[in-house]
Amino acid sequence: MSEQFEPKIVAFVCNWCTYAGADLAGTSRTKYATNVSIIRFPCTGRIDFMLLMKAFENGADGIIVSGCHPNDCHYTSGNFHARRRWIVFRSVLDFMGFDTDRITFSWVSAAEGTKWAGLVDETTEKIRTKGAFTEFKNLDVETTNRMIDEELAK
Amino acid sequence: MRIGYYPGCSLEGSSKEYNDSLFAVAEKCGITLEVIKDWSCCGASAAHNLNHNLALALPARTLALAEKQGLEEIVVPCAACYSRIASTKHEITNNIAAKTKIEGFIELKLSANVKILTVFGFLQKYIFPVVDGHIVNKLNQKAACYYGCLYSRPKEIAAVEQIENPMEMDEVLAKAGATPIDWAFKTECCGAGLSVSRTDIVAKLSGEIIEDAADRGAESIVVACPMCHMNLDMRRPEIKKTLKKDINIPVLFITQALGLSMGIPANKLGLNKHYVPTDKVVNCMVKMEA
Amino acid sequence: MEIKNIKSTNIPAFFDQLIKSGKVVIAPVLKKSGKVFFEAVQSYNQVATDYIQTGFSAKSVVFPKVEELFSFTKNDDGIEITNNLHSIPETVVWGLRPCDASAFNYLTEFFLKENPDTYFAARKEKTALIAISCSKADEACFCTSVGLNPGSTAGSDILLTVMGEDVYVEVMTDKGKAVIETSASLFTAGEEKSKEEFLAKITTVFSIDEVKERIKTAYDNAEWKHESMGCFGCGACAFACPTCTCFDIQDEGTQNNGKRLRCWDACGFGLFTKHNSGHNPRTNQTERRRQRLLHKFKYSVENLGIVSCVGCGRCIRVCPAHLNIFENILSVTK
Amino acid sequence: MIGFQNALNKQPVPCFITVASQVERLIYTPECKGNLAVYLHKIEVKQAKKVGILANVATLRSLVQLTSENQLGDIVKTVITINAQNEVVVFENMDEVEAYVQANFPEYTEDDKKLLEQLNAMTRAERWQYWSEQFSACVKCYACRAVCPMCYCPSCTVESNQPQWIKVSSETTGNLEWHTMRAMHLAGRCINCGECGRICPVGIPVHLLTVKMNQDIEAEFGAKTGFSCKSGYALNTFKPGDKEQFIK
Amino acid sequence: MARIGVFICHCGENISATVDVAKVAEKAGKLSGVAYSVDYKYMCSDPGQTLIIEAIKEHKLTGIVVAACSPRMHEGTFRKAAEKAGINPYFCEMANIREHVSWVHPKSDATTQKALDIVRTLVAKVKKNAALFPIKVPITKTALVIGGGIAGIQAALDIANAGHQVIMVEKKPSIGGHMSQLSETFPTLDCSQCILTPRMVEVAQHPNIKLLTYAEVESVSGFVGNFDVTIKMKAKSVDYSKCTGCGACWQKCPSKKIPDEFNEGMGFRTAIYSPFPQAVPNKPVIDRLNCTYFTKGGKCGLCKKVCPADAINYDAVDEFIDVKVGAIITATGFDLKHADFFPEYGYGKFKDVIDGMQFERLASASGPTAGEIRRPSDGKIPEKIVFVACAGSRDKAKGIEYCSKICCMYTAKHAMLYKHKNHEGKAYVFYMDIRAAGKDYDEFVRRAIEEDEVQYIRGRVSRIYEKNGKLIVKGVDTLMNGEPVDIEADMVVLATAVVANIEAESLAQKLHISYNKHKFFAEAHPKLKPVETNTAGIMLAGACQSAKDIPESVSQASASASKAIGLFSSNELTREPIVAVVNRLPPSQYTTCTGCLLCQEVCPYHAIESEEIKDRGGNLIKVAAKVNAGLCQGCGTCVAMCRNKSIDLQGFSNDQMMSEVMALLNS
Repeated sequence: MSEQFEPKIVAFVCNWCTYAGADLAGTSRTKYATNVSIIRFPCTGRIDFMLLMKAFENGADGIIVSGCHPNDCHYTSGNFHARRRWIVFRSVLDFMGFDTDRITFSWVSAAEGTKWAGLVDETTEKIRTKGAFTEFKNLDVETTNRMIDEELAK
Repeated sequence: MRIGYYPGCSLEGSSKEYNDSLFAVAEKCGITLEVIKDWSCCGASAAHNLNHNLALALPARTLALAEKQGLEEIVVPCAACYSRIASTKHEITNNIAAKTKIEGFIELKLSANVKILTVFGFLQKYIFPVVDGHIVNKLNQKAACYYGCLYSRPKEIAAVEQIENPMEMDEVLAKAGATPIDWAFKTECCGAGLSVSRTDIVAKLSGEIIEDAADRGAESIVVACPMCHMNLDMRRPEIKKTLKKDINIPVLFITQALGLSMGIPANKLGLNKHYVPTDKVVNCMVKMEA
Repeated sequence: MEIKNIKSTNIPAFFDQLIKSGKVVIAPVLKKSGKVFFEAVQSYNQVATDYIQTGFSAKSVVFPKVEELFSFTKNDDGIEITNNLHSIPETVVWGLRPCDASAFNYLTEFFLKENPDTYFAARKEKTALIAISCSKADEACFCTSVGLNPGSTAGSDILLTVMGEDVYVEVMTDKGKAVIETSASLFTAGEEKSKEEFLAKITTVFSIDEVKERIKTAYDNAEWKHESMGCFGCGACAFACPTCTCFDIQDEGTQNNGKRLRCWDACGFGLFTKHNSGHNPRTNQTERRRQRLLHKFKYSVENLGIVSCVGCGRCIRVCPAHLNIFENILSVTK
Repeated sequence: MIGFQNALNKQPVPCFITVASQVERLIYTPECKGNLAVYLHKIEVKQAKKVGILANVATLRSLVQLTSENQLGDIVKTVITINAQNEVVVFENMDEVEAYVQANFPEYTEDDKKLLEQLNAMTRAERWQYWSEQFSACVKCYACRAVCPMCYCPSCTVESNQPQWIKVSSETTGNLEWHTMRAMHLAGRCINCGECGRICPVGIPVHLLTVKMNQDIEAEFGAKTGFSCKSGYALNTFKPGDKEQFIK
Repeated sequence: MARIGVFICHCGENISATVDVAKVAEKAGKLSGVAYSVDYKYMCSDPGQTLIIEAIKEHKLTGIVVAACSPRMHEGTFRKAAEKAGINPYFCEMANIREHVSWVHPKSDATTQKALDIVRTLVAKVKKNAALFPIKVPITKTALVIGGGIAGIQAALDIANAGHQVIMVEKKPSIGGHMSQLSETFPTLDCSQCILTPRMVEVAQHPNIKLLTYAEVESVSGFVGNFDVTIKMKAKSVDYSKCTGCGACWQKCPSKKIPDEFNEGMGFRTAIYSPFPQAVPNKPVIDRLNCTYFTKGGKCGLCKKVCPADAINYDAVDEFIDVKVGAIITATGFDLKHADFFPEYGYGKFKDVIDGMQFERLASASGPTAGEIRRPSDGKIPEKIVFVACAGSRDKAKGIEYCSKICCMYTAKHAMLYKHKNHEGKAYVFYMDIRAAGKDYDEFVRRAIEEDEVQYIRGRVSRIYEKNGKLIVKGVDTLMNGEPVDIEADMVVLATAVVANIEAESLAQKLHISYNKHKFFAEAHPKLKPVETNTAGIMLAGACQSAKDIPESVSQASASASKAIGLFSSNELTREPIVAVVNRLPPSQYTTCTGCLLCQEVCPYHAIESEEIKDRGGNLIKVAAKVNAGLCQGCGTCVAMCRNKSIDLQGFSNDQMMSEVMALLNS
């Protein structure tokens, strides 16, 4: 297959900064890759790490998590709490050998339309070079096989 | 406890007496100073105006050497050297990029966690605890403690607590039995940088300092910086011209003052090396009644 | 039944021949954790030989911890359903203990008695059991108390008993014969003799008949509460148990595709009996543990005429709280 | 009174004494590693209203942590331990327990440290291999949850199916998700008793996850678990200056 | 079974140019649960909305997804439409296929596919949506104004005149604040007290204002519309109901040498005192720290003897009163940086180095010198005054990076006043920049420079020291290539930095409002919510938020007053129902919440309380968290940190978000 791999990337963004930033990218007609689709949260503080896991489980190749810059949180401190969780979450994943490079964390303000576009393109490129996130998907294939003994039959 | 020592060029030359008196005092209190092997110039007054990297690299090298020598603390008596080394330490501890760059230049690793002591810092930390027994004379006069510009600036590396009205030297002088005066010129500039090139400005600046000290009845001025000492001591003729009056207050290094009170002979302290005769000070001493 | 002998030195050859013959061989393997578990192996040198009992029983061969019943995909012309029954390979379980082997009898009864379970049937059909009688036991073993012993042949297709240089082979079934056929040359005919001296000695802690009798009235025994206080309500005992058969049917997937799974469950879980309303007829761990023990010694006897505890002692070994099933039984049947 | 007693198979088993006469059944040996605090969540125990506990340090730490999470109410009336000098220590109140714990704060065990070093030394891929192998063995018996005094939720997220956060089936992805979630929920709360790892029937060293998290959290935010009765939970607070390198 | 309608908007050409809208509509129609799907040129247009409304009615839709522009643009529009059609507005979701798709991607299948993905995602969400209803909170139509300076006075009067009740709390014995100390005010030079005192009196006499002087806020609980405030009434030792303010007591009071705060320590007052002649209320209090009766245990007692109204009560004690208010306006003002802060300027060492407020008192007709500018040291009229602007402000080394904003103007004013009173005198001003942005401000400064010949020197002062009776001001003139300047002055006035009120921090903590590192209260949004705080119902007025001059303080006061009036304009406060809720279940569980209450700490709004769940017999069953919908702003930070998902966020529930993720990734 010669055609290039098109990764599926989910963006978990806060409503007040990054979502608005993406809107701005739109209104200023900044072009960027189609691989990223946004899911809107009120605040980065609302983003549950389990949703990230679910995204990967359901075949996401990469994830972007983005919200207001520190001190800019619409709710004053949601992003600070989020930051701490991400610090811990990342080290959990890393310790389990999970490829944390597949999650891009970023602060994108409502004014940073271009930053958003750039972020999307970078991330898409990064994930594209990394290729599909088979590591995670294979887990079950492996066990399913083990389950129905096919792998062994060979 | 090993204490490192960075003399810098002045203390080996123009201000030899500063060096000697410091060692004399330390020796009397049974404290030894380890000279940093193969130390190099701190780059003061020239380097930081020309090339920032150089200005960092020179002191960085010295720090690295100190570390290699296993020293955790070094005494830097010269205010200019102190200023350079301290600001270098400050910059490389706060700027990883600079650190790695400089490490590249000097081809030495450094953690820059060596503590840097000024002379009065050193006296307070190591001499004060043991000195009492050694003080035999009372330096019976009013002294103006002149800190100069480098110990209190910039805030980040200031060696004194109250940058606008430092008291550290005053405390040392009090120990020596003198009466430190409250005056306005503690941290004014003496014109050091222009010591040679613009003696007229030096005369004006240093003149004001000496004048105010005199007006407030100081009988001696005490300094902790070779440059200050040079300007206040050596430039009297020019100062006389600008002030149109002759003030002959002697100018001592803090270590000399303390040394005197410890009964160390004047010549050993290099008091004979000054332009303005210091006998007034030497004579003002009274034995401490036990 | 047929008696044969084989030199213990020939065991590896026999074993590897099984694999060559295209069978999937499940045998005890020593894991990093220091525990021994059944696992598909590629050659005899992977097989653990020095173990008293495997961490989990071999039941997963016929009753996997997660079994895909079927999968479905939604496409433009409706929904397509597929299952994997056809792809089940010929399997040999090697080195299970007589107690485990006898557990297969119970499992078979349970799954096949009335309205047989196709999935179990299919797997059982293709599975042969080569048991090895126990030369060692620990204080958790109590098979002798439930009418078995370290050399029981119940449930096995073949039972091997190591007698020094020789291995005494009891071929119990045609399936067993077929297995022997794969490398008949390694076997010599033998005659019946006593295995006694080569078997582990296991003390009998209670008389099963007394227990069967007394437990009929034990339901309200006050001791249940005391005996169950330590129980955390995890599923370790049930999952390790060779005869625990509780399962839970789960659908996984999205609107467009997914699969229906049969997953192990345990009556020790609080959730096991919880109703949608939030009401839970078994409100506490006492009742849940009582259910499990009574099922082993009372209900299964009533329903299938079998004591469904084989005395393998796994539940004792894995219990985080070190609860001891036969002590419990003793105290509630005093 | 909750403590340990001997059983036929020589392992100390938890015992629950309701009448003074049975007290001599209590034992306290180095083998009594179990964390009895977990029993304080059993409804039978809760209903008992007045509970005493013969605790080891891990248990004491749990008590402290649980207090900071408002879980003890006032059912625990007596806390007793036996210190290194083999003396019986009876605590008047939680403050004393807190003080004792802080004075005898347990280190991470050598084995854990070793295992952690090994894992940290591995490449990411190797760690992934290691853990996915471990987790593929998991049967979701939830013994790790059951023995954990910090896992006291009346209904665990794995039991919620609106939405279904975690697969019920014990497939590796689901197992991995379960253990990730467990690690996250215990990060900064786990008191390192190591029970979960010790009792895992398939021998997965699950406790390493939380131990590692605690180490990181201590390093990052300087928060210690089971250290103070006032909430010191690292994940419900923040510092504007929290450091991190990965957020662009 | 859900019946979802999908409405794809062309937005003229904006979407249809790059997205194959027809295809999206067609594919969306096939999604499970979608009962109707259509594309149209302008969904937001009237016909577009009618189309939606009709479709909802005709196809009995239970929810709709409008795939068009950003929800930030038109969510409101379409939710209204949904409501018109008779379904709950929260069953309407928007799929953003313009800003996030058509405008940022070229015409291609991928673009169309992405649009479809997003539609599918939102369809999945809306299926999980629940009917939500605006939250109504009753409102107590009384405002609490903390601080009786000009800002507080303005706010109080505005609210009171709008017909609502106001409680004003002032910690000093009189209202008036700093403005009452000022002499003249820039840029008009009209007398400060002349314009202020009438308003003070108005406050005192206003039927809707309850004035509590010598009082402080003790504690605050509750939430917008429903604050419970405890106010501490410090013991005045004078019964105001009897006192006539005749003044007999303070004329007779023997301890007369107490430094007078009102005159910035340049005059004296008695122990029983009213701070200044025009004080409101003009009744005295006893300063117990300095009163002989209290310090010398019962001796003296003169005031009691002389009081004709028998109003003196030595046994008075602090009292606490509880009030219920709907809104709170903080107008606690500022302080000036003081004393040893400037060793290099000899402030506190040299009598004649004073700060701006002291100069105001010297220049004020009601001041210690009756308006004549004399040196504090010897009462001589100074011939040379040096004014130092930015004394502390904009000075990193002093830890105050910000600009105190008012100094440029009042320094110019001071110089001017001085020149007006002593035409021969010389006035110098050292400054960094002149920031005279304001109506007639720059003109004012120019006047000082050009007409009154005040000499402005652009540079900073390094040191001030005394030399034979003169103050030597060493500075530098940066406009003369950094020439050092020495001036022999008779008096120096430092425009010291404006800093937050000393008690600002503790008050902020009582109110749960945030503040910056300089302890100035933080506004909810620097641009769009400059007078609100992040705690609903608490507003800011005046210099407690940042340094401000009088007109600014007054306008901000009016602004926050109008916020309060707006709040009071209806009996109930209606709020978006996007709030967190802790689940409540039937027995035996009651709730899955374990009451660890770790979520309390997380909430930026202190909206999470603990609730005791009891059985019919009143026995405690369990303690669980409970969200106060009045306070919750719906950030959801608690939801993400709740371990067993006992708390959820309406509108962004776990179920909804999860469905979105699943749908997005599973086509």
